[in-house]
Amino acid sequence: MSYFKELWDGIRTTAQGLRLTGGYLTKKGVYTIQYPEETLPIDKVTHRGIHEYDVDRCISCENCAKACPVDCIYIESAPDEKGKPSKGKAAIMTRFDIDYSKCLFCGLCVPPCPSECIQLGERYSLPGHTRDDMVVHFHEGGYPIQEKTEHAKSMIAEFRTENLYEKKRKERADRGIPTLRPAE
Amino acid sequence: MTVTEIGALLKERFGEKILEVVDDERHGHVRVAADAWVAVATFLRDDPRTRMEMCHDVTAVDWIEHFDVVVHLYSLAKKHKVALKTKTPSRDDATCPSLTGVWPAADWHERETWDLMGVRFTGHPDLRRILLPEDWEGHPLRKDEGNPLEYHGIPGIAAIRGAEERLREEELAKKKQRAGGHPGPHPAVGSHPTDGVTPGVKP
Amino acid sequence: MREGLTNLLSGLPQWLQDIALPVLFGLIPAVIIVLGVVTPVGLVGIWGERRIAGKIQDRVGPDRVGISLGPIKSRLFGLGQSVADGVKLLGKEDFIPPGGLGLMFLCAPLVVFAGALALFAALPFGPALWAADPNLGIFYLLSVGALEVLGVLMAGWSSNNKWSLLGAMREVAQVISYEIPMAIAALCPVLLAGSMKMSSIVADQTNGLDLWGLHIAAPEATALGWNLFAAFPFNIIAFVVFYICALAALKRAPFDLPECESELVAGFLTEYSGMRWSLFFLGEYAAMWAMSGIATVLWLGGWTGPLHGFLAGVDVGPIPGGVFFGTLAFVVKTTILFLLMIQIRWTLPRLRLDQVMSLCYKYLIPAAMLCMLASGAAALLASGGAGS
Amino acid sequence: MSATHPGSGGYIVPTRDVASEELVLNMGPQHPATHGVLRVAVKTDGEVVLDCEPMVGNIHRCKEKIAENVTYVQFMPYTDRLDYLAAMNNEECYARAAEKLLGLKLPERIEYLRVIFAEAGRISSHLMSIGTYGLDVGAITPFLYCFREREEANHLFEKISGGRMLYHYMRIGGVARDPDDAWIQRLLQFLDQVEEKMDEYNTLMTWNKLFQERTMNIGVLSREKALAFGITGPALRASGIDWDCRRDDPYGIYDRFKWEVPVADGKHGTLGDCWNRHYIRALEMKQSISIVRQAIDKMPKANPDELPPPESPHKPFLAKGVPRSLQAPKGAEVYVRSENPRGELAFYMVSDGGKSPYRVKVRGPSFCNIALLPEVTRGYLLSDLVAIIGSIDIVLGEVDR
Repeated sequence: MSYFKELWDGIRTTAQGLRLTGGYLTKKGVYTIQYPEETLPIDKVTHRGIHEYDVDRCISCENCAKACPVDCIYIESAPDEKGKPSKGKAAIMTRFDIDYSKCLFCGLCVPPCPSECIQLGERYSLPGHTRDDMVVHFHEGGYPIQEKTEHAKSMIAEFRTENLYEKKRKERADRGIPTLRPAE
Repeated sequence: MTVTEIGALLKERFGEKILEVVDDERHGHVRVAADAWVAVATFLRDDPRTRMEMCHDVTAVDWIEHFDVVVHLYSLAKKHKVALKTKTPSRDDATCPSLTGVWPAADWHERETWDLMGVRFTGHPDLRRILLPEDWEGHPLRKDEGNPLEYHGIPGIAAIRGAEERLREEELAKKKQRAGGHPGPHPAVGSHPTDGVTPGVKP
Repeated sequence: MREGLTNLLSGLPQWLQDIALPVLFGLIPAVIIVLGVVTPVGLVGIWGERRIAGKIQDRVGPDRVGISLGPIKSRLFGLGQSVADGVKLLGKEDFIPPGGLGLMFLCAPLVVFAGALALFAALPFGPALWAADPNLGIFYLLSVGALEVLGVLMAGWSSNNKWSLLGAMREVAQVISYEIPMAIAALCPVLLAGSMKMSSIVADQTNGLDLWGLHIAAPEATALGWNLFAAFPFNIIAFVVFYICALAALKRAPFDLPECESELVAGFLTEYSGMRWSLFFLGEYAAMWAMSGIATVLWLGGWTGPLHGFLAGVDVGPIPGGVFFGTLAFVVKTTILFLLMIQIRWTLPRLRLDQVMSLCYKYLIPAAMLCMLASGAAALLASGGAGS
Repeated sequence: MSATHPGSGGYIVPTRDVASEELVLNMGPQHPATHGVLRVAVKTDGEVVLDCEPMVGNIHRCKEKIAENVTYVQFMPYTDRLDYLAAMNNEECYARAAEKLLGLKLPERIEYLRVIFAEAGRISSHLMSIGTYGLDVGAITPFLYCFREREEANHLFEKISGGRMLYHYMRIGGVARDPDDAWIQRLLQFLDQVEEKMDEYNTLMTWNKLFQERTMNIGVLSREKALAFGITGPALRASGIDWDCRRDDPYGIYDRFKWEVPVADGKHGTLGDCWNRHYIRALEMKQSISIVRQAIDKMPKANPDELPPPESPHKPFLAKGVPRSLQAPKGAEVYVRSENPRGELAFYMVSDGGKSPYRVKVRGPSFCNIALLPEVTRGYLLSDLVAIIGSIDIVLGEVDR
């Protein structure tokens, strides 16, 4: 008897499966999206993509590099009058590299930044042919930062009133540090 | 049963072989002399009051002069837990009796501990490396184990770090040159531009 | 045209004429028809499979590659995908595994493809629209269909790869077993028609319904005369048995053990790349369609049926309506069976080798035998009822 | 002449008079059915598996060594990469281990968020394992259906944490971000969707006769063996052992919810076979949905005294009084386990009073579960080996660490 029961079970469940897939065959529309034409929305606040960094606002405190679990942030700043690396508002960054072949995109570098000049952005595509292509030289401009917080906005206003942006750009040009960032 | 009760039970049965009972809120454990290691484990498994059926984990901690072998036991029937600890005789003589005869589950855990920590489990039927390749030298989780410079032509992290840094500095120098800034190679790069950047070369 | 050519050739010596005439009027048109059908069927079949798989799985499937000729730009629902894939595969390295049997390895896909190709030779697409209609049509089709096994065994054996070998062994075990119920099931319509000739089997299905000695005159348009309903319900079972066997013989899921990707990497295909790999696929899809066609001829009335029955008199341009709508009916029915094969693949999990075997020997062979007996009895009753 | 192989699944292995050789197959590390980079050396006689040995360690990434060199906070993103299909659960376990070691106490809302995210992570992980199991036995379509639902989970997690797979959402003493009501609504919708669509997987897989033929009575793991080999998770419950450490050794606030632990009863197939392991996962998803719903109902609003809102969207949502630089007392050690989708994950952490742990041992459930592969596969067919590996459901990131 189990012979026929198994046979019947096989036929029944197969028919059920075919009905289910047949339902999808006649269903209108599909779940997936067509990638280059459509993209999924990205949450501006939470998305953890490639960093956005403001080279002028950076005070070279190295908090982000210390917080990084994989040590993928390399920071150097130009020496001040005393010959020590400049810190604080007047710091001139000569190097701010992030090695994306190491980066975990964990976001631990963002909270410790006192000037909120680094954050994880919306970009996620960084193709390249060599490992060196994975290193982004943020001090040469990098990606412009989107101000997400009031604190950052007020800091930018402060920088503008003190004309620090202009000053720093000029100084970097004097020191021969390339700046790819377009003038505002 | 709490760890204290289990400790009392064990003390009653094994006497001075039970060295210490710690009923800490964080990690309750019983320290056992190495020669009673298997006997205590078997007792804990078979005694109807304890019935530790499950050997959850076997591992070791490197305390420089010796290793602590730690076993975490659970009883599903009695819903209690205990950790057993024992010392290896010394750092050089890092041996401990194997528990594979008591719980087959200990097999892979002990192999892993041998592989990464270098604790030799006597009586283990098949003590081979498990996570690392067969021809690896050293036991990387020991505190004195450094980073290897090379393995079959693959540069170790120590070798890469030096090379990477130099590569980057060299590139920076090139960029500066392009921008018309500081001409000449970076002092760290040396006379020849490819010095020390070949992978696998020890710095 | 034929006369003109014959006159043209009449100047030649007689022996040359004896060779040239059959080649000109028999072989060449046959090859053109067969090649002109097989390759598009394979290409469209592959595209169709992917589109249907996409639809079933709630995604799009290939829909990009179309035509872009100057002002004409169309995606054509991605119909160009197969062609684009073919071009890509042509450019791939033709890898021959070291240590394998090179010549055998190279020939295996050709054998498989030739087997599929030969199936089309005796497939009646429409009234008088066939390359050949041998007296032993069914016998020929079933024998040629089994050629594929040889190619797969060659591929597996010559690949010098354990996965390939296992895949080939599975194929041989499976396909040879399934030949038995398939042939027995195919005997049911043969018994009913009293002939192995494909055209006779089709013609037999326009005669109305014989129901256990009771003859019901049914016009062609009702499709009641199909063998499917003869000896009710045994020929329906025979049809299902044949269809399942066809799935197994074509190593389609759920019987795709020889190439099952989750167990044997790719089975006998593991070492193949480029055009040779795609030949296997072209052959598989062509054979799928041909097998569906055989099932259509045997049970679903071939080119007869509602479409042909209603519209036989309506000519379409120079083509007589009987031929046009007959062919259309055949193609539609065959394609529906073909699509069902695809849908089954994307619905069911794969069987295990011993289960494939037990399905064959425990279920399909008894069922096929029962159907054959019933069909024979029905045929006997029908002939007795007719008083002949 | 024929004999049944000892411990076989009933297949008859002929003992031949002719000379024959056993075939050694090297399955993996790039084999489609090994779920990553597992390598299994299989000794077969024809298609019957005589013996096999899993060889692990192909993606050993020195996680435990790294843990000794980074701070407690910095190790959190690494735990994502252990069982990368259930990153939330790993984080949750590590966060609890670290909190216990450091002696931190959590506010109510954080506890509820932990439960919500861990259970949502379990649903997401089980969707993956059910789908890939279909792939293993040749049913391709349920895999894509499961991925469709998992995609919704990915969107949810991306919205709140920024990552689609490696979330880094749990933080020591809190979480990365407090979900708002709109997010909670979306989560509830996701639960409804999963509950509705689960019928589809069951139609195509669980109750399908062919699927049952492939998985029932295959790879039978007896109660005794399951206990002796330290098997945990769905595989243990499929062997008929009523044990779930969320219920029997409750951590967090799991004792506040009412749910049933699904245990195989042997009504279908054999106790401890592949089908039961698969089915337990499907049932567990239902229970997780119920737990998430209860947790959402009961979750209190954040009390600003103990859980101040973060100053900026960049800052994590931490309990008050969590120090910026974490240091555990000297000599403190903890062993914390949690019920992960694949079994019990445990962290054994020892502190020497420094900023980074002195020793971290990760007890990955997959590591213990895969160890029994030779025991359950002997005597079955090669096809069954694939089905068994799939039903044990391993993630190599956790095996190799």
